[in-house]
Amino acid sequence: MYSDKVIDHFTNPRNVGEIEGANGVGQVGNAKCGDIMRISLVVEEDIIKDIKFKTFGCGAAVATSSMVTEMVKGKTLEEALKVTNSTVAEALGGLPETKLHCSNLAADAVHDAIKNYLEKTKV
Amino acid sequence: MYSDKVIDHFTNPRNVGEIEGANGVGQVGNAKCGDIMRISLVVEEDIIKDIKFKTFGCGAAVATSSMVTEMVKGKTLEEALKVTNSTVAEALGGLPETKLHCSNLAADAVHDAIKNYLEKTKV
Amino acid sequence: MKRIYLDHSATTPVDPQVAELMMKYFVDYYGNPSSVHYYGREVRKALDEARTQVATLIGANPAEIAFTSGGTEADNLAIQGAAKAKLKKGNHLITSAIEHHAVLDTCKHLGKNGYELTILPVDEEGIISVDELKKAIRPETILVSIMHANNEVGSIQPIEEIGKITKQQDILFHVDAVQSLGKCSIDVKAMNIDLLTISSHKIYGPKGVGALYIRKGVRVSPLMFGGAQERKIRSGTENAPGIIGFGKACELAGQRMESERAHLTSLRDKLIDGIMSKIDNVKLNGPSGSKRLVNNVNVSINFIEGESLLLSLDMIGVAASSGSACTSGSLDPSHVLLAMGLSHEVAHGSLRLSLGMQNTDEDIDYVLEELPKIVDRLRAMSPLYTKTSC
Amino acid sequence: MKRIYLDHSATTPVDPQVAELMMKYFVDYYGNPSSVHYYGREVRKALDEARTQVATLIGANPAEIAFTSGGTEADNLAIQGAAKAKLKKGNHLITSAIEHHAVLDTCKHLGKNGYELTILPVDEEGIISVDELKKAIRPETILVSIMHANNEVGSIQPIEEIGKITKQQDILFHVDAVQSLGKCSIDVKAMNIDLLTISSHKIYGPKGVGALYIRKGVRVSPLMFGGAQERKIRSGTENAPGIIGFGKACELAGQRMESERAHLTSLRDKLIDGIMSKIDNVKLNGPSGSKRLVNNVNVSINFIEGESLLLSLDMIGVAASSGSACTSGSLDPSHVLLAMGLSHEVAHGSLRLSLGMQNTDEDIDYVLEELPKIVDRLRAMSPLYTKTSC
Ligand SMILES: Cc1ncc(COP(=O)(O)O)c(C=O)c1O
Ligand SMILES: Cc1ncc(COP(=O)(O)O)c(C=O)c1O
Repeated sequence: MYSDKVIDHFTNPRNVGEIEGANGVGQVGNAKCGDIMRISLVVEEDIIKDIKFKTFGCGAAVATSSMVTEMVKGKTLEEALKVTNSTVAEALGGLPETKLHCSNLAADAVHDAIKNYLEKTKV
Repeated sequence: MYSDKVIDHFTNPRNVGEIEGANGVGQVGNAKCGDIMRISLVVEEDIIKDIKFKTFGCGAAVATSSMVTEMVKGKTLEEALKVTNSTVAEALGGLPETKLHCSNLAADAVHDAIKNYLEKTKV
Repeated sequence: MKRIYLDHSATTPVDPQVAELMMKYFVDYYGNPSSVHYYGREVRKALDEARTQVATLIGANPAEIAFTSGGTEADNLAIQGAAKAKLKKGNHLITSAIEHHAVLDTCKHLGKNGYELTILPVDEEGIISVDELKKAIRPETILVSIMHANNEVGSIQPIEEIGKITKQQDILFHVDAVQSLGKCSIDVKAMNIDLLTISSHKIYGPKGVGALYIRKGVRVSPLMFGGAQERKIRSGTENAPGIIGFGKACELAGQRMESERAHLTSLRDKLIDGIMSKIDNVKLNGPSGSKRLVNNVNVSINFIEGESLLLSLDMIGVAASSGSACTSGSLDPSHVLLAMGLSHEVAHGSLRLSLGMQNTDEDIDYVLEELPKIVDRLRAMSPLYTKTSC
Repeated sequence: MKRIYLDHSATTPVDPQVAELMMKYFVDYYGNPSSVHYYGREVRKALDEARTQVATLIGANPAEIAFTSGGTEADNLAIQGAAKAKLKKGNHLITSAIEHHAVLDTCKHLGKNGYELTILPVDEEGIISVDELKKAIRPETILVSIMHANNEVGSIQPIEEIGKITKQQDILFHVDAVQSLGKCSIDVKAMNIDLLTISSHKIYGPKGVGALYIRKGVRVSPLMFGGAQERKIRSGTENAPGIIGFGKACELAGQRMESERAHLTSLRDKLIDGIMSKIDNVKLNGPSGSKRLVNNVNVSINFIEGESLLLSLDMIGVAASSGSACTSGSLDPSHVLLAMGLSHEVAHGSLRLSLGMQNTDEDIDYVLEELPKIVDRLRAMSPLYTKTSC
């Protein structure tokens, strides 16, 4: 059902955890629907220097979370905002049909964290 | 489906044919319903001296015809009239449920032949 | 005793390759295909492959196949399901007098429950008239159900012609192809078929498995509710080994079709010619030549009754079937033979010999040798037969 | 990798004895049981024996068994069939909130099509209240459908008590015994059951076969029309090898029941105790002791999601299942767990380990060794978990 890449990211998830001194934090989903993704990141000079995730959810949810952190780490905010849920799914070699909606929100979580960073720095 | 006795009587039917100088002939059934039994017999001094059958019908029809000829041959008419379709079926070790009605008319054919004999001799 | 099986239209043996494959899914890969784990995933993959194998044989897409428990369920799902789903559009159904009971009795049931039913007659060869079909169509006609090849007399219906008409008039077209699968080429797209019934145990696959092809976009209401398998069209834990076996049987049938058609046609014609020349007072039921299913022989042998013929054949090791009332499970002989205009008497004496992959020329020789003796013996016993009747 | 199958409630492997027997009927005795000839007769005999084997396991007469394509079809036949046959008497149905979808969705379908439906709630152990059932009965109640043992949490319902009530009030009583067959003793007569659903693939028989017990004198309308097999209740060429395999599986299940009950209960309790003591923030779902199915373990492991738990277990060779939405095929987690009052969050983290004949003490040791590590790893990844949450 899952591609090898999904299984790889599920088994050895990259960048798990929470960054103590994060300057941007985002969260999407809720426990009721079965998926929560939390992203914390450190932005320096418009570049995502560090990023970590914590995820409650199925295999797809964990794998997309892991994949998105790899995809945006070291990128500018502008580049990171171009990464969408579907580009994440693509990078993983596709996801099962039933997983495309509810479990594929990792890019949204990153965008949410960037928004949080931007709001904070605006102030 | 059929008992060994039925198969035996079907494979080696007793008393097949038509008696040239029969003094009683009976027939039941019709080709439409798929079973016809014709009995011809020779009665001498109230005793069935000879009997033969011809039957168009299924295995049960043939076997009951054969069996009934054996059962009544040498018997008095009174005794022969006591042989019923169900005693024939019993003598064969039973018949499949679906065969109990339409294909089990051999005793009726014998009775019909006896009636025919009695009518003839009355005249 | 040598045994010769000539009842392939009733059911076929399972091909050893198919049986072996199924075995694997009984004892090794036995998971529920809905499961997330290894056992489920392995089965899911094999099911997907089976779906493709089945679809390929009839020119469909895998997503258009819904697996069922057999031809009967597929016929019921097609007809009950389409009738229900289309009730807003109309309530008139058309079928033929020679359909299998799975179609005919389902249509008759609907005919007593709010639907209107037209049952088309057939000619003496067992073929419907396309003109009569055209005339039967009404504005409220929602479904035409006509079988591809008849299971008793092997008559092949003008499916392409019907498909053009139903397509033009936007009426659903269901075809029962249980007997033709693997013997006639079927292309649901080219033939404009919306719903097609097939069954595994007639093509050397296991019993208890069938499929309904449902053209993309066509809706049928389910017969059963439950775990929402087969895209909710057919709930119930998938009979995975059965389906996988059916898939393999379809693959093999596709590979063998051409050579089997030649093999069966040659045996069939030899058998028909032999019977007609060796036995008097015999009638071939159904058409001859290309309008006849390649493996079907059906004759009426006058003055004798079908079941006693079958018993006699069985005693010499030959397995066959008959349309006699005694074997039809009802009080009347075959509705197919009656619809073709045969009298009850003649219908009672019908004999179907349906050929298969394993049959040989020697089998036919044996039957042609023995059958006349049996007929003689039974006729000698028959009150209907006199030597002069020929 | 060593593989441990703990998903026997989803499906079981086919017992090698059963598979071997079936093989014979695939390739040697392959006839259609309706046929007059040798091939048909041999199969008919074996079918009759299978019917007796199945009947014996549940205390029924062979003539009261109708074979179907599985539990789902049997549930649908019982409920749709009885509802239709009894419509003159009334139109009210009663079922429970924790039934299998094959029962619940069939009842809900009827509830939208002219019938009235009461869905009884369950307590936190997943058991219905007999008092509430009594209160729900109306003059127009025609059918009560309550499962014997629940497939997710193993709760056993008070079937005897319900049977007394329905008998007294002359209401049909249908019981889905798919999970309890072979694990609890069942006596349809003593329990006053009118209709009982069973399925082969949960007791080491083949998939795609089931049966409905129909008490003598009870009428159900058929779902399908056709060749009038199974006394017209279920048309379609009989899946003879499947039915024969099911019969054998029933015979074996009867012979093994007592020893298996002991074996499974001991493994079950060891597994439950181990999980409860080794992992914090865990909740046992369903009752304990004799009200629980002997082979069922179901726990909610807080802060983690079921499917990722299953994937992690699968990677170490353990096959299990979950009521998480990601595995239920719908957007909501298990309707059973929700009906028992669990929150969505807790239901998402449920894990079902269902034991079988082949499982050993070592299997349980392995799971108890590995599961806590997996839980730790997934909790470390979870935004819901903080070390202090216990
Ligand atoms: C033409 C036709 N339709 C339908 C069926 C029913 O299929 P099944 O036996 O798989 O239920 C059969 C065979 O029995 C058949 O010959
Ligand atoms: C309680 C219960 N009822 C019905 C079914 C359906 O049976 P089947 O899978 O044979 O269709 C199942 C299993 O899937 C079940 O566990």
